[in-house]
Amino acid sequence: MTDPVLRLEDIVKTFPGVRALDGVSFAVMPGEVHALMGENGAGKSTLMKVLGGIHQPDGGHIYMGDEKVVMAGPLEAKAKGIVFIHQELSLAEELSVAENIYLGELPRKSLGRVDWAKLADQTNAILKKLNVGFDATTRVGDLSIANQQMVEIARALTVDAKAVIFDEPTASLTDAEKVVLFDVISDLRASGVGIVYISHRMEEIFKMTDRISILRDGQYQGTVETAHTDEESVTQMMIGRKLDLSRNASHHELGDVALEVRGLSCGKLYSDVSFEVRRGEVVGFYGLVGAGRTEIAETLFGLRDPSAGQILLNGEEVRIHSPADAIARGISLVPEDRKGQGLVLGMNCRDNMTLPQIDDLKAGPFVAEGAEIAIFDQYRDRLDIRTPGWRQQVGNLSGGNQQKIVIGKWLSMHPNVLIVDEPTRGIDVGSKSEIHKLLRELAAQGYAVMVISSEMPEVLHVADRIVAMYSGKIMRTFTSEEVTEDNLIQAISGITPGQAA
Amino acid sequence: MATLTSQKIGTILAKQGILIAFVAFLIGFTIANPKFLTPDNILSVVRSSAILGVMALGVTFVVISGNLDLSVGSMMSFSTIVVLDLHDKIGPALAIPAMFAMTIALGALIGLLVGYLKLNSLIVTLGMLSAIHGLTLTYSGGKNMDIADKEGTWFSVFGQGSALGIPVPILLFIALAALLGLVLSKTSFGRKVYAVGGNGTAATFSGIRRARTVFLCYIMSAACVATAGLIQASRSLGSQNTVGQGLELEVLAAVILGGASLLGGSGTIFKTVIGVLILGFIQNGLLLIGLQFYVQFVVTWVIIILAVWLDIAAKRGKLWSPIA
Amino acid sequence: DGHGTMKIGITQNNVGVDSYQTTYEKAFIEAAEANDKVEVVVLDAGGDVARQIAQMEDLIQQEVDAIIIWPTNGEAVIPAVRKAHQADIPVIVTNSNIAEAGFDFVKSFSGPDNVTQGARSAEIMCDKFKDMGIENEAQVVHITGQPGYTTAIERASGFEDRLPEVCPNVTIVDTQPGDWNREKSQQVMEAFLVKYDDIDGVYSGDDNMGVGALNAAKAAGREGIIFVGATNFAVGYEAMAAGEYWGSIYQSPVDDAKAALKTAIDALNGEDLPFLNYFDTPKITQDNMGEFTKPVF
Amino acid sequence: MKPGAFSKALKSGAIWGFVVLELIFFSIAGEFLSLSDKAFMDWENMLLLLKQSAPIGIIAMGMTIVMVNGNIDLSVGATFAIAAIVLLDSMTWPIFAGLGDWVIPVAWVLALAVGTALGALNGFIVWKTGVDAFIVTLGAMLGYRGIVFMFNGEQPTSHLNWTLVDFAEAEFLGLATASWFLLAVTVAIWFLLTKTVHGRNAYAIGDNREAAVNAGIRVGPHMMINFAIIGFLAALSAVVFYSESGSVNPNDGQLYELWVITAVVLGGTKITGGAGSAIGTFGGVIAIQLLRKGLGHIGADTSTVNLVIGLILIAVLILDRQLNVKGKEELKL
Ligand SMILES: Nc1ncnc2c1ncn2[C@@H]1O[C@H](COP(=O)(O)OP(=O)(O)OP(=O)(O)O)[C@@H](O)[C@H]1O
Ligand SMILES: Nc1ncnc2c1ncn2[C@@H]1O[C@H](COP(=O)(O)OP(=O)(O)OP(=O)(O)O)[C@@H](O)[C@H]1O
Ligand SMILES: [Mg+2]
Ligand SMILES: [Mg+2]
Repeated sequence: MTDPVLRLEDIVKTFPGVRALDGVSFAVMPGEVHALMGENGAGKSTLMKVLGGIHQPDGGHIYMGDEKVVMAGPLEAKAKGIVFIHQELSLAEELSVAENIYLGELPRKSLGRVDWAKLADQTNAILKKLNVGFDATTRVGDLSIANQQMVEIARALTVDAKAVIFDEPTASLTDAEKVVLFDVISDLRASGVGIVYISHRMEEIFKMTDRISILRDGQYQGTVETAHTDEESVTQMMIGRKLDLSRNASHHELGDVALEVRGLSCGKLYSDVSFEVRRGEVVGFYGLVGAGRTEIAETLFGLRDPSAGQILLNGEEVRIHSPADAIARGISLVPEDRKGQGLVLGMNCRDNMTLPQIDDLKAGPFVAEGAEIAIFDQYRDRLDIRTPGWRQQVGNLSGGNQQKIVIGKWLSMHPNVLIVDEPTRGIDVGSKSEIHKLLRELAAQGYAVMVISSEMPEVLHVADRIVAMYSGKIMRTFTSEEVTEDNLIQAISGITPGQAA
Repeated sequence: MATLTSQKIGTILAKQGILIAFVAFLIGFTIANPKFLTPDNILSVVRSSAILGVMALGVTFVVISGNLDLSVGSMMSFSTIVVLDLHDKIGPALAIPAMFAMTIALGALIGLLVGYLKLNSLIVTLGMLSAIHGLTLTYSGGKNMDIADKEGTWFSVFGQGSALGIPVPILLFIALAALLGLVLSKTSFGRKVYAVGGNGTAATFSGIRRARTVFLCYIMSAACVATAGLIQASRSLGSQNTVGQGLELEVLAAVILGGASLLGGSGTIFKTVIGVLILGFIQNGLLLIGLQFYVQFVVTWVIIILAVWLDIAAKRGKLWSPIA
Repeated sequence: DGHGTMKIGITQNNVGVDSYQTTYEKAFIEAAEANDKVEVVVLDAGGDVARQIAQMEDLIQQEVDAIIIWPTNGEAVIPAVRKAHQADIPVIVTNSNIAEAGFDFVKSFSGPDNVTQGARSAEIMCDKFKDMGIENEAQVVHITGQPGYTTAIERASGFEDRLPEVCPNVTIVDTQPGDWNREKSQQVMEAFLVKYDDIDGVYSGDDNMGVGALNAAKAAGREGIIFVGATNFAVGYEAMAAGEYWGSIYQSPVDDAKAALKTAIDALNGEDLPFLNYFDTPKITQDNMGEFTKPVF
Repeated sequence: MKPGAFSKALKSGAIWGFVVLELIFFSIAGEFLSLSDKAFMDWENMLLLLKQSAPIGIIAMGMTIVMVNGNIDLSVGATFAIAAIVLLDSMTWPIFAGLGDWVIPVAWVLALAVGTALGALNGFIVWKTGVDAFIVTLGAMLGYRGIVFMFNGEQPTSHLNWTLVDFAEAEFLGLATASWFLLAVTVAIWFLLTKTVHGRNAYAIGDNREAAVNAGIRVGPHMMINFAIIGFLAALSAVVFYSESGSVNPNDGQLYELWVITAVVLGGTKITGGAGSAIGTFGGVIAIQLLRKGLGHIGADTSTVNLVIGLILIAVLILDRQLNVKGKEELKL
């Protein structure tokens, strides 16, 4: 047996009030794809940040080969051949794709000049491999989130890495880019690089990885060979119980049309979009990058002015000028970018959760803090949010728990129309099925729910009907009876069906 | 258990770093000159800090909402000149509300530009600094403004009067601080200010009317400035056009000393008050020690950096910055 | 300019900063308007040397007939004054003089003698102490103008040099700047009052600051302090009338401005001018204030 | 042309459009209001404009890189004054007595070294303490000013060296010495920002500091270098200016920071960092100087000048905003 490229031994890391890692050991072999799994807040990202030199451990050691090393900072980790693809995008939006990919190591000429020619050549070579639709000079801020994620991934290919860490790389990718990512990983594996792969998506884990290590509440639970285990037992190790993954087939009576959209257009973003959502119904929106689903949601939420078409709520035409307007009319939107749009990271959990209804929670002239805490407690329990208490700053929560705060925030508004955009991005399996169940329940209670998702299993799982979009247009609307993976892919691929193969 | 208490002490230190620094200064100055901590001196420092302090209260709102207000100094000159001028023309009872209305109108203009038109607040208020100065000069014709009958007006009560042995400026400062402290920490408006400053986009996505919130912050700032102008005018019953010149940076320094981040989203009224007092006591303390004014400059430099540094060092639990 | 009109440019020090300078600017413009042989370009350097030098260059470029300068810095403007001189434009210095190195390039100086003013203030104070019989023990605090201003510097040195000559046993216990600002001066005085139990006299670089100091003393209930200032402002005059403020130096910005304009016109008319055109700035105290009209600023 | 390239050009062109507007306005208004028989747009006058832009302009170039970097420097005015004092005073030091006019380059180097060191000190504090640059330099603005006063009390520091004055007043190819320095510094900073690795990293740090840290850029030293650059340029500005004027008041350079920042922001540099250009800053500097000059040309009085400059600043921002509206599709935030 070969030696591991990388070994972590008894790593301990505490934050004020949280023991994030409690004596975790972990090793990666060359040419191995090693999955790291655990619930939201289990400590996966923290472990990798220790490895990447971003956090200093309070105890334990790191070995590369036989050598004991100290990762004093990201620079040092990089110099030792560790490439870290972060869970959160880590990009300079004003700079070009090429400059971002080679951030920190731009090729130099005399006088400290950037060697632009070399930079463009190297970048284009990588982009070609990644088969993306943008080029080296594109401004990163102009890319969609999915494409920005691809820029992050491209960084793995810039250096001769010994180990590459992917922290939830697929959370914002659609299927087409995932295929490319998996190709990249296969190439890296073939050249003997050790890979750490963090994801909450079981199908990827079982498709891609060789071994799986599992964390629970900062404690190491063990490592298993992927080939010798199954989803159920991995889940059991992660959450300590079995999970009921059966489709919630409860079909309830649909009510009146709550939301109807007729011929809605917004410039070049999408055009002539018509659909309706009834009370008690979950409508899924599925499509590729840039299909325009987010923009429809933003229009319904008063964040964009439509250039044509009508929006009808309960059969009555409305003009929605602002999110405040939308909220007053009973619309809620769980946005796709939790850090940018969903949360005030410097604020505590409770304040974030009650933000949209703060004007209604009154005790005399003041905010009714008791009522706020009650709301927070209710949704913390319901969504299983892991936090030391409501006073914790949201910025200190793990990615998945942050997402749950956003969902809780909008559920607590009891909307008539609930729009969720990528609701389970970065959410662990246990909570994910919890959220799916919740969405179904909400529908059963008479909410009209729109689910925008780039995960096919998700839309198939929760939606009563699925709207397939391609490039700003609705291609087809499926009922749950007629939809299959194949015809869905056909529909969202528009005129290039080969791409998603 | 031991670790728990030491951790607790650590958090307390982190939260109150600025307060501790303040107490340290007080002790230091008292040792240097025992007159420093006499009731007379304390009252005199707090009273002369009251003008700066009242302005800082309003600017705290602006800064928490993620903006700056560099126009407060020249706006204060404006309100002082205006109220003194109107005092003799229409009498104090009308002059005061008229001055408040005019000052708040200026604040509304800034609020419109920064809030609704989303212009950069640094430049807008820099422009207003200059424009309001021009306005004041035009209004007064460049002359000092003095009340004709200084003995016979009740107008002097805001700056010179006292109740229960406490000067009115101090009472006004305390009352406003208490009121605005409650507004900021306990009302939904205050919560919105923090949200808008912390992440304006997320606040908008949460249905908060960001422009309106910013607008209201500037209105509050202008109202505070008008109050400061009132105290100022009443204190000396006469004034020159430049009375508030340069105060904008002192106000900002006080707010920052109190730990408000210029990025927005953090800060409290209580800490701003501490920041104001620190500045006031440093100036006074150094004067009492008898240092030249320029030595005061240097000392203030060191103290500002030390105080803010210790404050954030306590928060991050490390003295040295993690910047590589 | 064959039509007989004279184009005269002026670059002032810092007009917005106090009412002396603003009144000066107004009086200057009025005097020029009253004279239809004269057209003026009125500029303000805002206290910034670089801007003043740029304004000198602009005036030279605009080919004015004469330039009046109120220097922000008596030395730094010399090369710019030399440029005007080389362009055959006569330069008149107003209010505070430039350094000797530049005298060759200047036609004439018109203004008050600030050193003498400081000295006169010292004399006023000393005389009063002698009247009171405390000339051997009196303690004085000194509040100066904006640091760096020539006027502030000259008055301060005039005062501090003269006082020991006339009252050798009076001590100046402390000096701090009041920045020409009434409020600032009031704060400085408040601290002085805490620090020193015995203050007999306050000299401030102008009456505006003097009144600030007076306000502080009144608020603290300290009586019997002799306040002496300079540049008699209306507030100072009133305080004198009320018997709270002892004396000052009578200096009118209107006279200052008119004198500067007249000097420039005389120079252009080719008249013989003394190099130093001081206009008189007499002492004014509670005793003789009846001889003076109340200042307009 | 790539999509967005046109609007981008329009955006960076906003300040130049404004410069042209000013020229037209003052030319026409000058015809009616000015005493001068000379046109505002006289060639000589424009050359003078360039020269007069130098003191603010040279510092503004340094401010551009510091602000692109995501920082700000409020202490430049005081650094400017300290460097001036060192320049003028060192020429009189007895140890240099034997040097004759060779003392001039020595004094220059000393002044530049001191400016660089003061800038670096700010940078070092920002780096090591993690205190925000706004606060560090707000403090330094006071502290450095205090040092200026400590040097010579309230007295100006003067040394008129006519050789030096003649050099500073000299013209080469029709341009004054100061203009050459301004142009050279502009080109140097443009080169630094657009062509070098250091410059590109400056954008990256200003845009997303955490990402830069994650990418292994040594953010601390990088920022310190930029503060040293602005310190150097503040000193250079002083060196160029005081060579010609020979005396420094202790409060010289006050408010320069505000003018400089205004010029930089007018020139399109983002106050939050990550975007900006030397050429834009150059436009901003010219626009401000033109405004001052033009208002003088048409004889506006002090209160009007203050009022107009303030309102124009705001007007330019509004104009810039209008040019940048992406259209109705834009997300309403
Ligand atoms: N900077 C920090 N300060 C305080 N607590 C932190 C900090 N970073 C992480 N934590 C806490 O450490 C724990 C582990 O977080 P981590 O981000 O490693 O989880 P994760 O396993 O990556 O979860 P997810 O799947 O949601 O990304 C969480 O409880 C989190 O709240
Ligand atoms: N190929 C592309 N190149 C550059 N920008 C793109 C491209 N495709 C889309 N965009 C930008 O991305 C945004 C839409 O992408 P986005 O991925 O959010 O759409 P979506 O249909 O909502 O997809 P999803 O919600 O699954 O992410 C638009 O603002 C568009 O300008
Ligand atoms: Mg994570
Ligand atoms: Mg989307």
